[in-house]
Amino acid sequence: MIDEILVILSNTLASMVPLVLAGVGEIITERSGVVNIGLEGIFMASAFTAAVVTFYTGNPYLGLLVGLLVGLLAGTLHGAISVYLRGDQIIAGVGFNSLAYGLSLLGLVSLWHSHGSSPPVNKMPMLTVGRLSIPPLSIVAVLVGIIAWWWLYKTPSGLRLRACGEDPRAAEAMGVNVNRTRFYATVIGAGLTGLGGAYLVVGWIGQFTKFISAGRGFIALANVAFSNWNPLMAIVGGILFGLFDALAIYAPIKIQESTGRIITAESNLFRTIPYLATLIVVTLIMKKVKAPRALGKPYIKE
Amino acid sequence: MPAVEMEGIFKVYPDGVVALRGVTLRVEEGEIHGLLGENGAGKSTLMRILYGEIKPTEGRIKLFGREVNFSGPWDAIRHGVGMVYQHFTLVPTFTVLENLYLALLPLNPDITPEEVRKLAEKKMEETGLRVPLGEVVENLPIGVQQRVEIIKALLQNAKILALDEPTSVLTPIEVEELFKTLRELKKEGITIIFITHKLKEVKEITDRVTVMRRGEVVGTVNTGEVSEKDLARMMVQREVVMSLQKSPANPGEVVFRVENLKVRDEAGIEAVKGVTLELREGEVLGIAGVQGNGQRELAEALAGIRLPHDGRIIFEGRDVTSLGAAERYKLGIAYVPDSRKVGLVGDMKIVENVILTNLPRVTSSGRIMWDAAESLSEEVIKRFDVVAPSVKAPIKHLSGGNQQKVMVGREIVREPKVFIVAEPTQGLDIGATEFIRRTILNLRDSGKAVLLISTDLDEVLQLSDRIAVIYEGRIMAVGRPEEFTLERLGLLMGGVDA
Amino acid sequence: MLSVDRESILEVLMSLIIAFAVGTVVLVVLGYDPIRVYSILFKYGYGNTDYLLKKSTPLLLTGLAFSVPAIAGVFNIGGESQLYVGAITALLVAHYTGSAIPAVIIGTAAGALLGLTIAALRVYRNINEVITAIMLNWTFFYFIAYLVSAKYANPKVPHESVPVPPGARIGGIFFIAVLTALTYYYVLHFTEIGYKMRVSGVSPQSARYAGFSPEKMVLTSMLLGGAAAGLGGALLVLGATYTIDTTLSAIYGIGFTGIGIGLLGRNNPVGIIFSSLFMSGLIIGGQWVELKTGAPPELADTLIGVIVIALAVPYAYRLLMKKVGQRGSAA
Amino acid sequence: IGGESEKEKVKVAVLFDVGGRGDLSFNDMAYLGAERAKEELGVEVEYMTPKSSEDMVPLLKQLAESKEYDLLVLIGFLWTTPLDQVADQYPDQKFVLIDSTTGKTRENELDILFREQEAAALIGVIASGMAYELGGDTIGAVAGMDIPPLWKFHIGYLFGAKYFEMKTGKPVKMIWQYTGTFGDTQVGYNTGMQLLQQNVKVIYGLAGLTHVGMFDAVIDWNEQGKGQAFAVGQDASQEWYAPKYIPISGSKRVDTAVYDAIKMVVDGNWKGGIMTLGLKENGVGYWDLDGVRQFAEFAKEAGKLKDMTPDDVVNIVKEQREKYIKPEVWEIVKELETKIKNGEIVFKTPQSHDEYEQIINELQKGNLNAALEKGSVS
Ligand SMILES: Nc1ncnc2c1ncn2[C@@H]1O[C@H](COP(=O)(O)OP(=O)(O)OP(=O)(O)O)[C@@H](O)[C@H]1O
Ligand SMILES: Nc1ncnc2c1ncn2[C@@H]1O[C@H](COP(=O)(O)OP(=O)(O)OP(=O)(O)O)[C@@H](O)[C@H]1O
Ligand SMILES: [Mg+2]
Ligand SMILES: [Mg+2]
Repeated sequence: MIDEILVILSNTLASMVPLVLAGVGEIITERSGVVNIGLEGIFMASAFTAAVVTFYTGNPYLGLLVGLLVGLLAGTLHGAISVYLRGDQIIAGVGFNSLAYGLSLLGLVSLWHSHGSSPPVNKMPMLTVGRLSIPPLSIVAVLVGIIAWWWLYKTPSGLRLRACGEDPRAAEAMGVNVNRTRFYATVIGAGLTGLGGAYLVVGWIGQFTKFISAGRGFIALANVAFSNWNPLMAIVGGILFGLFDALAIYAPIKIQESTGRIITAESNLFRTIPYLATLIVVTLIMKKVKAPRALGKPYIKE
Repeated sequence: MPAVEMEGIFKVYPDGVVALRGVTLRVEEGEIHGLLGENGAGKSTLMRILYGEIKPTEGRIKLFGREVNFSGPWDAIRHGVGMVYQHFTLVPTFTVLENLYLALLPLNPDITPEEVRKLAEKKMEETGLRVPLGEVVENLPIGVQQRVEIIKALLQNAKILALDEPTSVLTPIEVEELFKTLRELKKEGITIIFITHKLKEVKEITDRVTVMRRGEVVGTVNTGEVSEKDLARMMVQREVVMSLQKSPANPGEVVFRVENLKVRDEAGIEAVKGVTLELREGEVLGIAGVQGNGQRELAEALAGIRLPHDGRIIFEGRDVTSLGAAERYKLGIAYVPDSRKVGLVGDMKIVENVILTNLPRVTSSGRIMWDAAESLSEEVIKRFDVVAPSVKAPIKHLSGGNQQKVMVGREIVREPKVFIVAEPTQGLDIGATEFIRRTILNLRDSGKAVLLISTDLDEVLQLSDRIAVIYEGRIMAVGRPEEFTLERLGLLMGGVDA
Repeated sequence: MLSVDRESILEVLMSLIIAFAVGTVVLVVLGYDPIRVYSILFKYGYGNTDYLLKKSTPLLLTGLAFSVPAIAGVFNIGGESQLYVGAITALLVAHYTGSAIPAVIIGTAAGALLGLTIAALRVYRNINEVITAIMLNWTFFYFIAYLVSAKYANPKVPHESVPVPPGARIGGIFFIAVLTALTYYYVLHFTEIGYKMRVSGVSPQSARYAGFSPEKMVLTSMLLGGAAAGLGGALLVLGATYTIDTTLSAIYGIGFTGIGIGLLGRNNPVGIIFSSLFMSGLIIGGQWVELKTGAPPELADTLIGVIVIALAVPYAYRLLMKKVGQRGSAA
Repeated sequence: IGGESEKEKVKVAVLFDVGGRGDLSFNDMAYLGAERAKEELGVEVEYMTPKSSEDMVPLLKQLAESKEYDLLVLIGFLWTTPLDQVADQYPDQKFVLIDSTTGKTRENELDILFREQEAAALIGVIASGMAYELGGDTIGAVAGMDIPPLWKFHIGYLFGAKYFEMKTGKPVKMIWQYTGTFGDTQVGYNTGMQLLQQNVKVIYGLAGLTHVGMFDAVIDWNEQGKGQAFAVGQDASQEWYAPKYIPISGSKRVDTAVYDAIKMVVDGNWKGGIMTLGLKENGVGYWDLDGVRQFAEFAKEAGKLKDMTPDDVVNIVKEQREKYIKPEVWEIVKELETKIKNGEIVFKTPQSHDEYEQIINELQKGNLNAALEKGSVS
């Protein structure tokens, strides 16, 4: 029994990392007033580059770093479009998802003549605490969440960043360079998402595949709303979803193991568990929505 | 040495509006310099340039003899320029303290919120301008928010302080306090630029005044050497009637009665605590009071936007307490809110704004008849002298005065029986002010009932046939204008029985 | 009132030109012959009218499903599941009644109901529509996969649902979609309810002042949006696929693509007719680019991505034109 | 011969499943077959991946109308109904449908099916044997979606396990998990972990890219010292991915099917109809060491084998097989194989989901004959 719980826990932690990293990253971005729905695309691009680098260097940490860099780069693109070029942030995000998917796959084909997956690459070793295996990045993700919270709510620069998302005109009048702040918030947010993308490869399954993000970018986006734009709650959201996800896998296996019952089409019903359960939890806990007021609106000075 | 020299300033907004055409402004160190002009004259634009928020298309700025080229407001702040905007620049969801902290950071990156609290408390002590530091700004009345703005600028150690229409939402007592503060600051050598539409204030507080018109400077004069009339003439280039001719009231039946009305605000706090009022045909009932004493909640409850939790509203003998706004509008109640942000949809066309409260007139079985809507808008434009390129122009491209005319006009063309209007002339120049006031009196003369809610005491005294003073959601006194002196009004508005 | 916005059409054209120019650069960098790729893309993408119109139909409708709520201030990322439920209910109704009309009606209603549910959760329970929609998308995906494989499988073709009976199959689905778009355009710009939705979207406080409830408009817009997606699902099964396979490949992804289409159409129903055709052509053509050039199918995704991003920044082009104009006049 | 061979080259279009290439199994195998045909038969091959099943009918029509292609190769069961809709309209266009059938016999249509049960049954026996060698009694499978080809795998695999049980008297437990996806590697990983935690010793991968994640789980499980467990691949030889932990893969020769179909056109001996490939035809089975070497070489060429040579892969696999698949198990395998090849026993192919579940339930109870259309085992 204990061992079962440990595996569920370890699966939970494994699933939670990208949702928390990207969720927290997106919270930072959105708190400054910019929406980036291109998380799925950032996952793809950074996962791919992380796989490439790790494959050729054998060093998963280098892969992680490159994933982070690619995330930052993606953020630079999105930041430039949405902040300086005043582009439509949603369109840009939708486009980026497609572009990143396409480019990663083209890269995959030209490097490994494969249309689906990279070769296996080295992974970061798991931490083991007793019989529990923990992906080291799960600790990082939790820390990132806490630090982000501290930054946004307890430091001057966090206050400034939030001011840009609430009322950019007022922020500007109080000496905040709105465009620059938003730009950097977008870059940092995307960087964290990139870290999450790299984790998918070097921290989790040890290879890149063409469906590696599998909708997780959107779940991370939902996690932002779940958290009510609070990084601490995003940690909770990521863990909850990860737990439900782990349970959805565990339940049918356990039922089959213990009762001998065969589960076929009903497996689809089990797959709905994480989504429905999350929705129910939200319904129970949500009170007042605290979305940034100026979210998604370009700031035009004159 | 002049503190501010702005020379040959041109400003063309991105959409091609030429706001300033070669303005030269010279403000001496340590003086209070008035800036006067009609709506759209370019005063705010000039100040935004001084504050580095926007860049001039052409022209030079010198502060204390040194040429400056601000990269943004923070740059201006560092150079000792402080600004109190007409539309507040506070982050509405932050607390007062957070806002002040944010404002002080560019000057001293190492400052802590605790230090800001101490500084603020000291400053409040010195100036008598009190603000609640722990409150979230958007929950504060506009008057208090303005005080926060002033405190903020003072805390930023501004050597040059520009105030864009700072008095429009303050009580006479507060205005006096502000003036005292300004004089105090002047003594300390701070240079003040003061924008207002109120000539009286110009006369009272400024040393010199620059008058602007259509993006150009008409002239700069020593305040002591000119009369209010002279200033008005400079400003609009024509004779102005300085006082309204008002015929005696001829009140008829009671059309609107409010009994023991209790209303809560957004936060669930009781903002109107049992108001009883009667309104007759052919009279103007003025409600005087400091912003945030329940006026908005009262007005919204009367209009049906907000449901009271106690009390009754009777219109023409019928209990309308439970009716929504749309239904009440249909019955003949009209309401002009105190904020154009609420009353108008900036991104929409003029015609789309005109029909906002006139939908029943321009729809038939759910369909909008745009022809009817357009001719209704033309009517508003014509009757109220709105300067607009076409009814299809976005309303945000109109000047504030013209926007206000649309907002008032579209209610009047409906010929309402009860006209509730809040702050009808806030921020309007004298021409527009005069026009709107005239309109209100005409309405009264045609037998309509008008409920005027205003923080501008001159306005209340000038227009009302009866005055009610509101304080913390209660009516302190009701009476004819003659029964109130400015002083008594001030005391009542401050909650002192007099 | 039917004012065709000249400037925004010009803007879109300009964006398109730049988009394809950027696309050309990308193709060259990746080592493909842009002329060949583009000529295949256009020849095949827009050459088969019948196919193009069919492909555009559900995309047009999910575009509306995104845009109509967007106008009222709701971010409907749930077109995906709204289309699913429209498809499955229409399919089942057609299967049991053998006729198309009730199937269309009920499919549309199912989508509308789901849209309404998302809106209701936002209005009455304060739950952000993004989270509800994303969670419901997956919930319905798996639920319908369950229904199709376990409850309503075709006994003859086990990997498919029961088919739409021949009597309930319909043609001309694109015209139904266009009609819907025009109706929505009419509703938005010529009716009271549409006007109220538009006001609520930009300024809920003005709506409240004018005496109508912006919350109701949120509900209404999601009802209309959901209905469009539901109709999209219904038309897709009744007019194109006649069945849903157990992998849901026929219905998956259309809602997401609809978001881009709605935005590219500048949230204008008439614009969306064009953007859906445009995008469908790219998608169709992309398949042929793979066939004819041997490029990986993802080349088309890359190109679509570049084009969409380039369409996101009309302001940049205005800036550019202005700069160019200035330099021209200075010289 | 000159005149004949100078004739225009045979041109073929291979139309993949919606998922397209990259699944390391089904679609990629089809590609291999077509590429071999290109090389060996000198045909021209073009590829296309439809975006959704909605695109299939119009694409088929347009391709057929173009008259450009001598053969259209349709990969995967999603093409079944679209093909059924258009085949009669283009009597001159040849179609080959891989892994499904329209149920109709047409002159211009060849349907090629596989008897996956036969391969899965052998894998079931082998997996059971390995599970005992690894000190357990439970085998498992990470399956993709609940679709007909997987039903057949399920039946065969369970049959194999029960057959092993019958022959050796050692009870075998089997846990079959549908993940609902062929593309989510992480779900595969987590599913793998959960199965391993339930003491599953050998996991059969039947979920495309999803089960590649399961491979990683198995690798981690072993390397983190949590226990010893193996994975089994399917379709292509996937041993190279982790030869130490994937000692064997089931085969499904989509490549041969595609190749053979093209060859029929090239050789001019095309014949429409329905064809099923099983152990006897070498259409399914398990990969021998030659196959393992071949795929290891492909991997090497693509730069996927980093520190190993194909020889290393083969050697490790060989060693592992020797160590964990005991001769007595091979005996059972061979025996079963013979019975199947002789046609002594023939598996049922379920025609509906209900029938599928029914067969599985019977098998679970130990009624092996419930899976058989013909013959019986005892
Ligand atoms: N952001 C802007 N874009 C375009 N035009 C603008 C903008 N802001 C102001 N204008 C125009 O510039 C002119 C000057 O406006 P400004 O706000 O400076 O006037 P003002 O003197 O402050 O008026 P008021 O007395 O009403 O405050 C007006 O014609 C106005 O319409
Ligand atoms: N995009 C725009 N194009 C043209 N004019 C604009 C634009 N945005 C704002 N304006 C005008 O700029 C002026 C300044 O804006 P502001 O909001 O300060 O109004 P205002 O005229 O000063 O009125 P008030 O005194 O009531 O604030 C207004 O006259 C407004 O109509
Ligand atoms: Mg102004
Ligand atoms: Mg003004």
